[in-house]
Amino acid sequence: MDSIWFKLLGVVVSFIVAFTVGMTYMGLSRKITARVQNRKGPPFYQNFIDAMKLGSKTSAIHHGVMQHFGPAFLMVSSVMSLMIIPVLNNGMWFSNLNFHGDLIFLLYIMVFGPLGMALGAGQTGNPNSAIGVTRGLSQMVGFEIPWVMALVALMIQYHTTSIVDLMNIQVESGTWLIFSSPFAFIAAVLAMLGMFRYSPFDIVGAPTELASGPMSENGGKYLFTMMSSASVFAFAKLTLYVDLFLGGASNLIELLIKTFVIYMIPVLYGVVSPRYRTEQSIRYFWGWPTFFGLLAILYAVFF
Amino acid sequence: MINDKNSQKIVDFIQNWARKHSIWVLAYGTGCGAIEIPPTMTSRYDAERLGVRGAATPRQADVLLITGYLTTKTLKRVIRVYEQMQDPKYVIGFGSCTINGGMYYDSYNTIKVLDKYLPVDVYINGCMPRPEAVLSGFAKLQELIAQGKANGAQKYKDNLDWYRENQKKIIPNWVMPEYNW
Amino acid sequence: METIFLIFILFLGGAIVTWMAGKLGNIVQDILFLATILVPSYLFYTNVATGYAIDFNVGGIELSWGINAFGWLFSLIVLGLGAFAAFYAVSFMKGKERRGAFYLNFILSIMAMLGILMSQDLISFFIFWEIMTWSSYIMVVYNGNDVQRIGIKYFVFSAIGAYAMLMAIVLIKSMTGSFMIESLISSYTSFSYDMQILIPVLLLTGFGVKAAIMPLHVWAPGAYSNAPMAYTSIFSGSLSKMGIYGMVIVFTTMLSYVPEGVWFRGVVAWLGGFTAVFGTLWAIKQDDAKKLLAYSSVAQLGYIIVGVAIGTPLAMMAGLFLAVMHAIFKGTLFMVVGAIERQTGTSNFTEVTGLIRKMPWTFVAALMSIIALAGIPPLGGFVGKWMLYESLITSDHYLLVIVIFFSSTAAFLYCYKFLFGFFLGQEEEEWAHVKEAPALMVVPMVILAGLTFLLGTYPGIILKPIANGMQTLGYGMTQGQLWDTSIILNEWGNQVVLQPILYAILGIFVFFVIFVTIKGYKNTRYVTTKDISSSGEVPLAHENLTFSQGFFQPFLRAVEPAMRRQIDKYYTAIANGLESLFDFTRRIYTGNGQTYAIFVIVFVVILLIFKNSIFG
Amino acid sequence: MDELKTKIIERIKANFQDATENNSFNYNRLDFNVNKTTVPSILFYLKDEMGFKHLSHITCVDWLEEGELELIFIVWSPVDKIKVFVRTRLDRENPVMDNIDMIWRQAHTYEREFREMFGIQFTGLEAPQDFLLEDWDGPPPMRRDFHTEEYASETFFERPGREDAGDVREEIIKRSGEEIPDFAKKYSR
Amino acid sequence: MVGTPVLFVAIPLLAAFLIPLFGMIWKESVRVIPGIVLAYLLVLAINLMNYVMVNGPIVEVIAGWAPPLGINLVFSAFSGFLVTLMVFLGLIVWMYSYRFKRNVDFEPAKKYFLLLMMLITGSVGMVLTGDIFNLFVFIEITSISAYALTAFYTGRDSAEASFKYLMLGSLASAFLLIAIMIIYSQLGTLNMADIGSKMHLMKPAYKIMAIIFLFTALGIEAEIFPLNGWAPDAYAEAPGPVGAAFAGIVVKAAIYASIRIIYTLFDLSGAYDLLIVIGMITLIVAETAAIRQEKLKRMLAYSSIGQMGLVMVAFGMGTEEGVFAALFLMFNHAIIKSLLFLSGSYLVYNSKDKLIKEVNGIGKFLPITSFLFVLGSFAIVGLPPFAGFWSKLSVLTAAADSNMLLIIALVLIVSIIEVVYYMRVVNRIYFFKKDESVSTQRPTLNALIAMITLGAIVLIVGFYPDAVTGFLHRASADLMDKAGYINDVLTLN
Repeated sequence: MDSIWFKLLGVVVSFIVAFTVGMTYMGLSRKITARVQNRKGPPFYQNFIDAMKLGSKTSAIHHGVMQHFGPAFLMVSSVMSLMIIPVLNNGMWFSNLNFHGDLIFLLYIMVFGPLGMALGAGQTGNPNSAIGVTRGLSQMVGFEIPWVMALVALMIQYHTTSIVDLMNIQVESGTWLIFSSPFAFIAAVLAMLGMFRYSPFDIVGAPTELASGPMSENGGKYLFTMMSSASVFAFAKLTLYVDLFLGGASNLIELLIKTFVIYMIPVLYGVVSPRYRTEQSIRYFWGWPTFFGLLAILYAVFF
Repeated sequence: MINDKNSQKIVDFIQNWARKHSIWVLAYGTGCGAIEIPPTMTSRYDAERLGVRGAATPRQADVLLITGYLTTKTLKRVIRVYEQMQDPKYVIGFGSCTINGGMYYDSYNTIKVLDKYLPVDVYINGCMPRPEAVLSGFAKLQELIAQGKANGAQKYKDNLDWYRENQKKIIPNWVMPEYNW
Repeated sequence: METIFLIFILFLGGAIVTWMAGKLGNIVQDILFLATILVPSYLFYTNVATGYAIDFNVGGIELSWGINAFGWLFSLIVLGLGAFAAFYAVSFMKGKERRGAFYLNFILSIMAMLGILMSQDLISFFIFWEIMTWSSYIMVVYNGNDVQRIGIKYFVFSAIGAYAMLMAIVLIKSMTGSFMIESLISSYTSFSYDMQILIPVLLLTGFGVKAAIMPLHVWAPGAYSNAPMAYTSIFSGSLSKMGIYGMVIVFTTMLSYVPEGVWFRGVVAWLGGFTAVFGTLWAIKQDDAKKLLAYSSVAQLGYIIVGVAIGTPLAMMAGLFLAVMHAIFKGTLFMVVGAIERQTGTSNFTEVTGLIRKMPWTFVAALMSIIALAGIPPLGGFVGKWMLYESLITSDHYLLVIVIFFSSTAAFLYCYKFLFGFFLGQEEEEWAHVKEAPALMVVPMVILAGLTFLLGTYPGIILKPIANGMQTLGYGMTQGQLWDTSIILNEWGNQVVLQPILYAILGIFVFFVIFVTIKGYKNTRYVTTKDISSSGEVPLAHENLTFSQGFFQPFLRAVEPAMRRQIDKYYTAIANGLESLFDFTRRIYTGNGQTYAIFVIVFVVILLIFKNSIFG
Repeated sequence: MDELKTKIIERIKANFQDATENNSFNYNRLDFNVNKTTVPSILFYLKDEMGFKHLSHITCVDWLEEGELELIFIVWSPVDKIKVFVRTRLDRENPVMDNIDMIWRQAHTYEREFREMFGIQFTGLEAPQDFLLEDWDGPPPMRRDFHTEEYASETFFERPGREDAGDVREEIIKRSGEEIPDFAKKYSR
Repeated sequence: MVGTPVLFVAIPLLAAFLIPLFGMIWKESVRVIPGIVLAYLLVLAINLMNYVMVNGPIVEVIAGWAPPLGINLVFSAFSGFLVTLMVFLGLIVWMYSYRFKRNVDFEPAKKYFLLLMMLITGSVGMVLTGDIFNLFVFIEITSISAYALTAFYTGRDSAEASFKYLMLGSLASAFLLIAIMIIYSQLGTLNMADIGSKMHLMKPAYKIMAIIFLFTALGIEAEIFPLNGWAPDAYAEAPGPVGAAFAGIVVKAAIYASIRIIYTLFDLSGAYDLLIVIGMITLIVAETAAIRQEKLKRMLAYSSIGQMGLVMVAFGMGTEEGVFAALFLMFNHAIIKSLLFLSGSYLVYNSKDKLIKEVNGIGKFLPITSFLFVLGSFAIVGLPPFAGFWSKLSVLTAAADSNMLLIIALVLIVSIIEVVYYMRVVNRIYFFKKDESVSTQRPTLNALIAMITLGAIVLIVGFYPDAVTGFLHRASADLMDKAGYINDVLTLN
């Protein structure tokens, strides 16, 4: 069981699962957006087609070595997050590396990718890329605050920083953390809106304003790598939310249901929202979400 | 890696299928044609169900949609944009201005025949073409892609000298980077 | 002769000889300079063991020099970084004016810092402290830019700190009858309550100035950015650590004996937290790389202060580990700026762009140090930050951890600005001539950058000396359980195992780099940064499209209320007010003989009137 | 209104001897012919002394037969609600005019356009050469002796069958056998 | 024992009168003779000092009249130390001013060295004398030569400064004479030791009157605020070496006299507090005034006043440590401030207004002089490892031992001000661009030697304070030992 090959298999399988699920979810979000806008919308597998098309582009350009590294950094971050986050409740399947790191490590691994991507975007020399990166980083500072507050609240409430421990606590006590620490959940979910960069927080890669920002010089295989990384990352984040607040999942079906429910929050919020400017979104995150984060910490300290 | 002819065929089929159903459009909104794009994309006609979607930059785009007359000044930019796109790439000429000059047939500053300068895969005629026409144009392009006939980029590559000559005739001050793929 | 004396005589003599040797030729001077740094360092590490001390007597005052394990840890920062910076400096100073003075003060600073670490009594501590202050002061004003403002500000704040310390020292002397640090520590609990409060306050003020803690930090940005970069790397890397060194001693010895220590720890930790936040915010605003790094130094020192002020074993380890890491990466970054400034003539982000293909090695060094600074695994900064957060959470400093986290996240902004500003973006004709820096400058930078990688994977290398040092300070053996060679652990038992993570990261990274690079390799073309999709426009060679003005403007707009007030302005207002007041006192001397005569008469009259109350 | 106009005419005439007015236009409009050397000063005077703050328009007429180009500056006084036309004639062969963009900044754009379209040189105009017509090397296209259609057919490719501007519908009908619907007939030429 | 204390007064006085005579024979002799005399005196002082350190004070009786009736000179560890210092500084000043500015010509040089010898006579006499009326006489000698030296550069400003000095000096003389009259009328004696032993017989009212007048009179000479109006002008307008002589010799003598009076003659408890308060005010006012000065020598003058205030504070502590600190300060101040005046004079040698901004960028042109000035600046603000640090440390330690927290804090705050104005000058010297219109003057060799000697002492004392602390401890013990002093003087014969 502990053999390295088994582990590697687990990594590959979880990657494939994450990729598939993430892609499907993103396709579904497009479909849902279309339905909300009274359109028929693309089929739910449209994202696979797009990815395939991008992968089958026969030429590509790059502006230097950092542009090669950028998508790779992004992918490293996504896959590492996936490996640190326990996918299922029992440690046997897809346990990957999740006994080797904790929540704070995860936080840093999660920002690793965007920063690497930012470097890649920087080397293209396209001013739009740099502008998009500055907006993205600024917005990240915004949503990290409630997000960290929620996590810290969980940590002090249960005296552990390990995700696995938090899941075990939920399994043992039978209550999900969404009920035992509701404010942390609210803060975390509000922060998640920014993390997914859907509307209204999509100024980073606004297509008409910034020509898609950081991605503006990337096409073909670079875009393909980014897209698949984004889907893996989305799945990883959703799994993390499920693990932290919804008691994890004991099998894949349960996981899919729970992640889909969580995923609907930013998607549905997004389709009915206009777009915030950067400083507006930062102020948004430092308003109510941070307040709930504070409440969560107080709740954790006093109860 | 895959040298076998039949397997190449299968790969081509799959790739063309993907390309056919995922058309990212860079709309070069010159002239009055640009106004026909929003209805095409939004809920009334919803081009997204065909996999047609806007692309923000030429690097990401598959199709260059030229929606009207091109002055010599804009032609330069259009050529630039086209050359920045990644293979495989297609051009759709939109409206009679791109076909024969349309109402600008005697303008001192507007080109009349687009396919002398860029390899147009599909022309959509009309002044202006309605969204239905646009959609049928896309459908035609999809058909061509599926058949592997939409090889404008290859044509451009093969006849680059001829295209360059035509382009340089009306753009004497040629300062663009080399097009070498 | 005692080796300790020999070390200092070599430093001092070497400094003066190097200073004088300018006439013998540059190469002789360079060799003398390097020898003066390296030979005593070698002697120190070979002949001076920890736990070694000698006593002697100067001017009727008992002095004692020696080194303990804690000082030895800091000596790594001082001499190690000093040696790298020395090699760098030799190349950096090529063809500059006043090399002699530079070398003299460089050596004196190193000597003074080593002296501080070796001082077992307060007087030699103070003497070396002041030598460090004025030698660094001369370096601050060395370039001659704006010296009356920046230099005087630095010296005034240093003097405030030093004199606060001196006041504490003389008070201690009058109470214990001795200048020994040991006697201070042993008799501290028997002091009166007032003194128990006053002495740590004074000492912390003294150390806080050098460590650039919040209200006393205003000198730092100007001073760091104004000194030659070869010196700033040790100025920010090592010299500021002397403040940390002192603070650690105050916290672990004196303040751990009295109940008020908890308050001190809390206040200083919060000050450190605010320092971190505001240092970061101001760093984001800077357009000059030197200023940016200077503010960033202030912010990073804030983390370190938080760590040492909290003072649980993990927090202390985190603080000390961060101190070592900060020395390495910030030293490297200042070297990078120096290299860029030397090659291009400016250090302003709005002017220099796109150096990545011209100075690749410098970029590698900068990239690795920046990743370490940002605290991103697998490089060294992460280990320190991880331990800091875990210690803050496990020791119930919940809001502080948010503050620190905010600062640390916001630090990504200036990290990116640094890399983007210099290395990325459009490649301009203006900088087409730029070449890579000389090998002597590049090699120290790259080696130091490599160290961040090594320490990020095997932090045990440096955590072991830290643990030894902490035992000297009175921590038990428990902190030994908080780390293994490559595993770090918090007090609840949660851990990060660095090696498999490192391997995983490297593996995935290589895999995808290969994927991205190899796939369709022949069809992947390099295009210049002028060939960008800018709405079909072709930027001309002289047109600079790099986005560098008002970087992070949206973020700054969002935090604008917090940055509206500057402490610096208040200090300036106070200084101006005092100068006007002094101008008033100057007018007492009117220059009129009659007035002076009246003064004499008035003086006599006053004495006569109050004679009973005065002499009564 | 009439007193106002008379007053303005008097003041202009008093200050600028070469100004001749032809006052045959509608009620709030004045019209002066001046020498081209007088134009900057009269415009300056109108703007600073008489409250004609607003430069409405600058336009140009090509008097091919007379061998002259006529520049017309139209200024407007928001207080008096009167607009003044200042006309001047330039030699067609060598049209040179003083630059007035220091009086109104927006004149800059007009002047760049005239430079390209009519070939009028404005002395001291600091602007890049290309404005609307990039890389133009033909004669100024807005002059009346410029033959647009000829130029276009020389320069640009033409689709065969589109040599004239005639109605192609008949041809299409013939080719495909379709009928033109009644409602569409009125649009055909 | 190779000589008697009386030689310290007699020889320079004689030399002063002989200088013009020998000058008629050999013109260079006006320069050479003072040097020989001072060198001899220095050797003599050191010898005597050695003797005193072993055998206790020497009391020299003039003309055979035993104290309390006769005039006596006391060469104790305290006064001997000061005498040695003064003579040494006299030698330095002589060496420095050998060919300084107007001294190149015969006529001014004659006057200059004559007056310098008179100045040294008077100051040394003030320190050595054991008789209060003689003290008056020596003060007059000192003052009159000082007035003349102040006005040595015959100009409007010099004359004005000299006149102010003269005016306040006359007041001082008047007060001193009044005080002497009061004491003599009450106790019938002029001998200090005798006065000290009989002080308890004096009526308190008279006692207080006497001490007020004495204190005021000596305070004028010792530059105490607010009695020091003459000082900035005199320092600024007198030749550079004379400034050094004032700071190192004249003021030291005056301080000695006032301290001797307070410590030995009177036993008023409030006097110590008065010293501290007045010293503190002097320190603060002088340093704050110094920061706004535009002329280099005026700045140095104010700094000098401030240091004297600090000396007063140290004396005012009344403990042996305080006295030790005060003596150490006096020693350091004499050396360092002389160094500053001497090197500072060359920094603004050719300038008319002696403005601070005229030293901009001069470090490149006068490297050694600038370096010595910077060394002096660093030393006087008390940066280790230079001499000034140890004296500042001893002052603070003494204050801490006397539990005077406020004093420590104030002294340190004022030190920061001191740092600011000295560092501004240092910055200007090295890190500013030189004004092309300012011409520089290279120091002569003898001036260089004089300055380097002082600089070497600064460094030696900085690195090895034991070189002087032994003497200082003896001297301070000697000053504190009032009974011993009286005993030594009165039981002679």
